[in-house]
Amino acid sequence: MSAAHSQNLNVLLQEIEGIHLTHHNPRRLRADIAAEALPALLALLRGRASYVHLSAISCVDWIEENQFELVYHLWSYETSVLISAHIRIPREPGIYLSVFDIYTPAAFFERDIHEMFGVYFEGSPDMSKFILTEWNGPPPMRKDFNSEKWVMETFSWQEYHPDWLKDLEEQGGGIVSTPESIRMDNK
Amino acid sequence: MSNTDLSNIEVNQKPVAKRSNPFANVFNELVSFCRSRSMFMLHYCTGCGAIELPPAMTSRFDMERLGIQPMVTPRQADILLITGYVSIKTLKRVILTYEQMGAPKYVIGICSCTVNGGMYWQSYATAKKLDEYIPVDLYIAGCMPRPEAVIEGLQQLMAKIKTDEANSWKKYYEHYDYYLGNQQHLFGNNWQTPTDIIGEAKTYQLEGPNTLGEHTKILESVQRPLEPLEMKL
Amino acid sequence: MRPENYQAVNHPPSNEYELNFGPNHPGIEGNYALKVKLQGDTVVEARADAGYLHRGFEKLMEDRLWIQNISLVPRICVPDPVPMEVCYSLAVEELAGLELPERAQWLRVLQLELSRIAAHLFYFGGHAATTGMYTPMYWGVADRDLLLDLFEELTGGRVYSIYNMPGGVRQDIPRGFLQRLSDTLDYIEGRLKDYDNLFFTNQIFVKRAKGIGIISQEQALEWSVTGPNLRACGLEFDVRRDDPYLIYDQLKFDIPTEHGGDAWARTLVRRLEMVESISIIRQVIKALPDIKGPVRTPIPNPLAWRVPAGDSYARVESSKGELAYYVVSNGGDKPYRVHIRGPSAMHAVQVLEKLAVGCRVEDVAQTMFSLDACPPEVDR
Amino acid sequence: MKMKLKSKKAPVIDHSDSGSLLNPLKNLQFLARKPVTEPLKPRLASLNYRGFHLNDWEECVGCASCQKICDNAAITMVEIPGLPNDPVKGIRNHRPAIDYGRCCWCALCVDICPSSSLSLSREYVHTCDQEHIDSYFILPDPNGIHKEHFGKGWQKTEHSDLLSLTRSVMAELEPENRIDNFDEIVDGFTPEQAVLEASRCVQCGMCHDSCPTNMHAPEYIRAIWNNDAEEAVRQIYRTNPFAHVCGRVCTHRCEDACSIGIRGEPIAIRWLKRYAMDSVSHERIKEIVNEGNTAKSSGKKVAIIGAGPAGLTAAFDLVRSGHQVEVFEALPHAGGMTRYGIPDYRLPFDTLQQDIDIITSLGVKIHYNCIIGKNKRMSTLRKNFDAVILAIGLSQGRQTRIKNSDHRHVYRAVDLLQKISTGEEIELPHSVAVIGGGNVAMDIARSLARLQKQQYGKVQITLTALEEQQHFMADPEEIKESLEEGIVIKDSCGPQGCEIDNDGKLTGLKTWKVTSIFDEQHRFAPQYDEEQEVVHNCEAVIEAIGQFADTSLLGKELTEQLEWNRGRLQIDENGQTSEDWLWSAGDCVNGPDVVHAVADGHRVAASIEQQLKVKTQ
Repeated sequence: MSAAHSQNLNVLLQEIEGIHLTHHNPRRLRADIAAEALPALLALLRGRASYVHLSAISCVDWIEENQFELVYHLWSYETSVLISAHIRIPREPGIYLSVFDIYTPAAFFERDIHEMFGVYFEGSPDMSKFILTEWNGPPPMRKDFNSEKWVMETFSWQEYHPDWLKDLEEQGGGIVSTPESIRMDNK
Repeated sequence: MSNTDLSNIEVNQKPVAKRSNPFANVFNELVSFCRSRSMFMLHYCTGCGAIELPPAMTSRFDMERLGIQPMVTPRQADILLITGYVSIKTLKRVILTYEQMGAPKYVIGICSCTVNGGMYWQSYATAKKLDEYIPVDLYIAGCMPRPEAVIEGLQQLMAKIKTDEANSWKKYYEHYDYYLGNQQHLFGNNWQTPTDIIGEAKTYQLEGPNTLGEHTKILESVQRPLEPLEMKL
Repeated sequence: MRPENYQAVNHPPSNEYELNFGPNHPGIEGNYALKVKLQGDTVVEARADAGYLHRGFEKLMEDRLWIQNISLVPRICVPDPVPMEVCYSLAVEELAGLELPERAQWLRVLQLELSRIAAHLFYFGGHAATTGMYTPMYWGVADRDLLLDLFEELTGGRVYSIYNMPGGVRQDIPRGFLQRLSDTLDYIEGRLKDYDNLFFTNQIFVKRAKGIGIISQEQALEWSVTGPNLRACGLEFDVRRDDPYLIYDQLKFDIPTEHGGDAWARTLVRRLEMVESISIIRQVIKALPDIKGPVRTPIPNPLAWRVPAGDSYARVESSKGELAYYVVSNGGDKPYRVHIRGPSAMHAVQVLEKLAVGCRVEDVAQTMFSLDACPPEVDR
Repeated sequence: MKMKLKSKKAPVIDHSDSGSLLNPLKNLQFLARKPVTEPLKPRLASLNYRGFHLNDWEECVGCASCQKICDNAAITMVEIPGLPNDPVKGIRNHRPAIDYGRCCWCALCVDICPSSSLSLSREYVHTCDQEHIDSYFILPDPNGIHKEHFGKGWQKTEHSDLLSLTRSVMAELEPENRIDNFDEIVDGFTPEQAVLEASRCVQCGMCHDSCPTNMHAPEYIRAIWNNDAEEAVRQIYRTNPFAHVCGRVCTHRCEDACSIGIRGEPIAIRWLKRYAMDSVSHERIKEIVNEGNTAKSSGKKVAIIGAGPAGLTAAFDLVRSGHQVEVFEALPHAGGMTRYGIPDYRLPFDTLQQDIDIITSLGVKIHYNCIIGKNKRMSTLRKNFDAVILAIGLSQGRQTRIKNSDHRHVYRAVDLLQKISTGEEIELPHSVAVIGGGNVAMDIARSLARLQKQQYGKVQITLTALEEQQHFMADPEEIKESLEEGIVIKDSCGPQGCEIDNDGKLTGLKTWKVTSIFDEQHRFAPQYDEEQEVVHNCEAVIEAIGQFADTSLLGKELTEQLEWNRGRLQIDENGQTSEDWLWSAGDCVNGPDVVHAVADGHRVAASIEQQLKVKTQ
C-alpha cells in the first residue's frame, strides 16, 4: 500500500480507543480491540477508509478462557490491505451486536456463527437455522461438543467378516488393532 | 442401531421359482431383458460422487449406449444413484424420493461413504450405512469412482436385472419394520412419509412377517393426516 | 399409495403459491433448495435452504492432523477442488513459516489455472442446460474430461487431486507432461471457436441470458460479491493481482470485465477468463523447465508436526470468487479452528435470494447457474 | 465511489452478430472429426494413479504407521500367522487391512510407509452387492484386490516421502579437542533438538518390543515431544533404574529395530533418554522414582553379590517391594563394569553415581570392599538371607595363549581399564597393539590413546582383529571415532605370537592374514594365510578378546552342589539356579550388555518376589 494510504489509515485508526495494531505482512493488518469499540471501528473503516468488502466473520471458541473470539476480515479495494479485527466476548451468554447495518453480508456470517457456535447477534435480520435445520443437538462447532463421541453413540459400523479373516482366525491370527481403538488410545 | 439386527434379515437369494409354463418363462425373461435395457436414472446429486456423473452421461463415456438416461422425476425413474455421503437432512429427502419411485426400483451406492461412513465417519451430519435406511442393490467402490467404474457398475446392475436378481426393492416391503426403525432412530419417532408403504406391500403381495413390527406401531400412533411440507417463508 | 386417513388440505384460494425448488430438482445446482413464493409465474420472495451437503468440515478438521486435512479440503468444492488445497496449504505455510520452493509455486499455479478452465467448462454446460441447450453441456463436460486426464496424470486422481500439501506439492511432473498439456490447451483453444458459434453468440442464448439477474455495481459491493460475478459488473478486482499469492505477480494476464452485471455478462467474463488461464498456463509451460529445485519443503514427521500458535488468513481466487481460509493454531498437532469462506457463500444465498425476486420462475435456475453457485461451499 | 472502474473496450465476442442462416451447415464439419467417445471397457489409469492398495508382504514390517496416518480410520492391523515375527529385527507379522467403506485413496499411507511396501495400483473398478459387502474389507497383497495385474500406480518418491529420515544433529567434541582428555564426547541434545528428534518417531513400538527390558520408549519419546521431561523420566523408570547409564552407553537394540531405520537413520532413542534424564534435576528424579511407593516392609531379606547393573536393578525392584536388601561389592565403588570397564569419556562417573544414589536412597545397603569367599562366606549369606543373587559379572579377561603371551607387557584389557578408571598409575607404553574388535578393545585403545597424547604427545596404537572391519563387534561409531583419534585398525589379522628381543623386551605382535573365521558348521575355526605375515611393532600387547566370570567365591562345596552347563551356572528362565535360594543374573549369565543385565535384574527380582510371597503364605 502506498505511504499516504498507510499514514491516513494509521491516523484514522488512532481515533479508536484501545486499539492494538500488528502488521503480519504488508497486506495484512491485525487489530485487537475491545468488543464495545468494534462497531465504531467498522463504521470508521467503511465510512472513511474505503473498507467496503467484508470478507468473512470467523468465530473461534476459546473454551479454556471461556471466551469466543470474533474476527472480522475486511478488505479495501483501494489500499489492498486486509484488516482482521479481533474481539473477544464472554462465552456465556454469548451475545453480541450485529454489524448488519454496516455490512450487509454480515447477515450470512452471523447466522452461520449462531447455528454453529450459538452466539446470538442482536439486530441481525435472521437468526433462524439455515444449514442445521434438522439438527437437534448443541451447536456443533463448540469445543465441548465431541462429534466423534456422538457418532459412536448414534451409529453402528459395518461388521466385516470376510473369508480371509475367518481363515486367519482359524490359524490363530486375526485383528490386532482396529483404527477406532488406536484413536481412543491417543486421547 | 435399532433393535432389529441385520442378521435377522433373511437374504432373499433364492432364484424365483420358474413357472411351469414355458411361454410364461420366456415372457418373464423378455420382461427382465427389456427392463435391463431401458433404465432411467434419477437426476439427484446427493454428494460429491455426482461430479463424475455428467462425464458418464455425456459424450465421452456415454451411458446412453447402455440405454440409461437421466430422469428428473422420481415417479418415472428406475435407478436411484446415491452418489456419496448423505447428510441426515438429505437422507430424509432420499427416503421420500425412494418411496415415491415406482417398483421395480434399484439403488446404487457409490463411493466409500455409503458403505461405512467414508471419510466423514466422524461427522455428526452424515449417515453412515446407507443400507440401514433403504435396501441397496449394488455398491461401486471409489472416492469417488471414475465414470468407467460407474458404467461398469451399471452394467453389473443390468446383468442382475436381466437374471432377475436385483430384488432389493422387495426387501424394503418385506422388512419395512427394520428400515423404519433405523429411520426413526435417526429422525425421531415422529418420522412419517407421505407414502403408505404398508399399503403398497399389501398391494404387491410382499407383506412378510417383518413388514410390521414395533416400529410400524409407533408410526401408526404418530401418523397424522398429510399436510403440505413446511414451506415457511 | 395414500394413507387411509389421507385428507386433502384445502388451501385458501390465492394467486400466490409457494414452490420448493430442490433439493431434487433439475434446475438446482447440486443438492440445494430454494423456496420461492410465486405470484402467477413471477417470484415475489425466495429463501435459500442449505445444509443438504453439510458434513461439518470445520469440525472434522479440528480433529485431524495438519497433513490429514489435505485429503479432506478438496471435498469442500467438488467442481473446483484445487483452490481449496492450495488455500489451506498457503494458510498453514504462513503459520508454520514454511518457505515454498519456487518450482512448487509454479506447479500450483499450473493446477489452479487448469482447475479454473475445467470449472468454467463445467459451468457453461450447466448454464446452457438451464436454457434447454444440451449440446454445450455435452461438449463442455467432455472437454473438461481432457483436463481431468491431465490431472490424473499429474496428481494420480481425476477430481480430488490431493496433490498440494503444506510445503509444496507431492510429486514432480511426469515425463512428457508439459507437451501433452500444451497439446490439450491448443485443442481447448481451438474448441472455444466452436463454443462461440454454438453458445456464446447463439441468439437463443443471448436473448435468454441478457437482463437476467442483474447486479449493479453498488449492489455487488454491498453484498460482497467477488470473482467473475463482480467483474461482470465492471469492477476490476482479482485476488490474483490485487492480493497476489504464489508467483502470480510474475505472470502477465488481463482481468476481463463486463458491464451488464447480468447472466450474459457473467458467462462472458468466464469465457474470457478461460483465454487468460490458457495464456497463464502457457507462461508456466515456458518457464517451468528452467526452474530447478525441489517441489516440496520437507516438513517434520506429519504424525507429530506441531504448527506454531497463531492465526492466518489466506485468500485465493477460485473459479467462483474469493476463497479464504482462516486457520488458527494453538501450537498443537491439529488445527484449533479452520474457517472456510467459500466464495459461493455470498452469491448462492443472499444474492440469489435477492436476484430471484422479480424473476419469472423459469429464470430462477438460470440465475442460480449463471452465478456459479456451489452449494457444498455454502454447507461445508 | 472511489472504485477502480476500468471500462473495457468492445467485447471480444460480438454477441450482436446473429450470424448467417447457413451457420448450421458449419456443423457438417463435425462429421469429419474424431469421436470423443471412449470404448465401454475401462481405460488403463495413469502411471501414478491412486487405485486399490498393494502391499509387498516381504517388505512390510507391520509397524502400523499407515494406520496412524489414515485420516479416515480405514486401516485395521491384522495378525498373519506364519509370517516372520522378530522383535529384535523390528519385524511383526501384522499387515494392514483396508476398509474401502472408509478409504479416500489419498495415499498418505503410501507416503508415510517406513518400509515403502505399500503402493496403490492402477486398478479402480470394484463393485459388489449387499450380500458381498465383506469384499470391501481387503487385505492388500502384491497381487491386487482381484488378483489381476494392473501394475503399480502411486508409489512413494523422494518428493512425496513424509518421514524425516535424518537425525537432528547433536554437538560433539572434535577429535583434536577430545584426544588429550577424558571429557564426555557427546554434548547431548538441546531442548529444541530433542523435540525435533522426538517428533520423528512414528510410535510403532518396535523399540519397546526389541528392548531386553521392554523400555517404554514410544511413551517417553512422546513425552519429550510434549516437552514433559518429567513424564519421560517416569516412563523410563518404569523399567530401567540405570537410566543415566543406558542413556549413554546402552547397546540400543531399539535403534536397530526402529522402523525409521529401514530407510533412514533410526530415532536417537538412547540420546533422547539421556536428554530426559539430564534435563530433570537429580532431586526431582528421586521424587518421581518414589511416587506411589507405598510398599510395607515384608520382613524378608535378600543378599546380592555384586553391585553392577543386574544386582542393583534387582535390589531396586526388591527394595520397592518392601524387602530388605543388602549388596556386597568387592570393589570400593558400585557400578561394576559400568564403573570400571567404561571409560570416562563415554560415561562420566558422576552420572553413574546419580543412578546409584537413587537406588541407595530407596534403602538399598551396599557393603563395599566386601569380598565373598574372603570377608564373608556363602554359607553365612545363605543362613542370614531369604534369597541370594549372584551378579558377579565378567571380571576376568580371556587370554589368547599365543606364543610369549605370558610376557609381563602383555595385559588384559579389563585389568588395565580398571586401573585407568580408578586413577592408578600404569606403566604407559609408547606403542601398543590391541587384540580384539569389540567395544572393550575400542575402550582400551581409546583410553590409552588419550593417556599417550597427554604424556607423549602422540598416539601409537594399532588395533588388530580377526574380523573384517565391517563385521567388528564394536559399534560403528566407536570404530569411526577411534579412527578419528589416530588409532590404526588392522582387520583380518590373526595374532600368532609376541616378538621378544634378546633383552627380553617385547618388540612386536606377529599376525597372519585371516582367510576365514568359521568352518562349515559355523564353529569358530580361523584359517590363516601364513604368507601374509605382519609384525606390528609395539612395546606392549593388550588382549581384549572377551571376559569370563570368576566363580571361585562359591566355594568348593557349593560349586559341586550346583548344576553347570559348559562351564556356566545352569539356571532356569527366571535366573534361578538348581538351589532354591540362589539366583544368578547379569553379565555372568548373558555375556556383556548393560541393558540385558538390567532386564535380568528385573526378571530375577520378580522370581524372588514370587517365591517369597509363596513362602509367606
